[in-house]
Amino acid sequence: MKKKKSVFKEGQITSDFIANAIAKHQVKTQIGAHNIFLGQVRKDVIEDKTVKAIDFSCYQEMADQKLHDIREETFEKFDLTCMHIYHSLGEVQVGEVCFFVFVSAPHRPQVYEATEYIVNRVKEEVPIFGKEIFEDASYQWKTNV
Amino acid sequence: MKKKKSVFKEGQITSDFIANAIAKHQVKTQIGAHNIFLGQVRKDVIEDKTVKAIDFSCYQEMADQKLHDIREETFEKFDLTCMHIYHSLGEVQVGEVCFFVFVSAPHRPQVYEATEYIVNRVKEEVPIFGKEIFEDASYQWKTNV
Amino acid sequence: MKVIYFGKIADVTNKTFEEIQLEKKDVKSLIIYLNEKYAIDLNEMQIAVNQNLVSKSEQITLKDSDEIAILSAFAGG
Amino acid sequence: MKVIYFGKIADVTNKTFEEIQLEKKDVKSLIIYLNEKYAIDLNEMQIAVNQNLVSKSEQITLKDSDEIAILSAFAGG
Repeated sequence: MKKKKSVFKEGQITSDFIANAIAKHQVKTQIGAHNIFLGQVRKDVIEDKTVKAIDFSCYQEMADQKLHDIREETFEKFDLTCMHIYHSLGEVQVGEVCFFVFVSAPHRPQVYEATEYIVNRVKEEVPIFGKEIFEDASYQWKTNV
Repeated sequence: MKKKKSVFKEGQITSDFIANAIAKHQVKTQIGAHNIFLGQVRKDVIEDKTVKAIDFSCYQEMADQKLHDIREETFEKFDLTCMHIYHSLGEVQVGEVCFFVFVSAPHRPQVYEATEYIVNRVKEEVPIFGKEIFEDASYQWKTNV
Repeated sequence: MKVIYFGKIADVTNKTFEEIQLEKKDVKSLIIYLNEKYAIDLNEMQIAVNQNLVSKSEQITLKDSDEIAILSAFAGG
Repeated sequence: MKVIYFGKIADVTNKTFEEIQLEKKDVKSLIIYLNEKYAIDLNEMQIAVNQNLVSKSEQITLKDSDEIAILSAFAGG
């Protein structure tokens, strides 16, 4: 369950991909509760310019290391059966999903907090960069605040 | 968004149904964060008997009323764009999903808590009954503790 | 007075509804009736009047037009 | 000393890596170099040495074998 695997996906995370991840957990019959977080690219308007897409990039070696640490520390902190993290690289259009956190446990009490913990740590600690591309093709660099 | 609609589905909630619900939200470009809770039927062992399925039934008129109240009160309490609740009726096998709560908002801070709030209220207040059917075809009535 | 049964209660009474004649139409008399006829214990049942749970300890009068439901423990989710 | 750039930093420097010669091989000298050459402000950059963020205010010596990365603000999620 704790094996290191690829978090990064080229382009959007499709609803089919998410469905497939859920379906795979039906054989794990000790699970009673799943919690899923999805980050979707918002059509923000920044100083009269409308976001059309975000172009993600990352510092892969450091990202893999940080994601590995987050995974290990989440399993230590919460009683989970599985956890999965996926993040897009490259261009993701407005309305598309770019971030998918999936936590499963026998019982529900800790799943919400575990998901929130993972989401916050990924946002704060994993070196992922995002260029907000506006409809007029200009851009600005996104910052997690 | 707040319209009253059918929560109850005959049999399991499939991953395709979940995927479709997610995909439908791509046009709502003000959304930045989704949180999903899934309840999955656990293969519990109770006094040497193994659960094979849960057979759900409900007191429909009261359930609809309570679900309506929960929906209204959740929208008052949290800044959400959408929320959806689905629950199975009839037999749901071990490993299958019987409960699906889906919350969406512009930003993430409240989505985890909103999901937890809805899940807890549905479990405590909505008159849904479940017969845990064991592999030997005997059964017992499930209670939310 | 029509009473409807759900969950384990319907299982124990072996019916989903029945017409009950009570001398005094109130919650206390209904509880006594169910206990005597079906041996359903007080803490095994919840009583909803017009789709709202009511207290089992208060003296609540029932009308023939009320929708009276006897429910076992909830198990959704 | 090889330095790699990511995000907005790579955009500003217009390169993803470069070979830098510093008289004194430490974090402070590197910050000064980046500020003078590219006008990158201290609070616009994060510095990772061997995949770990380091303090920009402490005096940290750098080795040629270190993997030194200059990162802009994180934007994952």
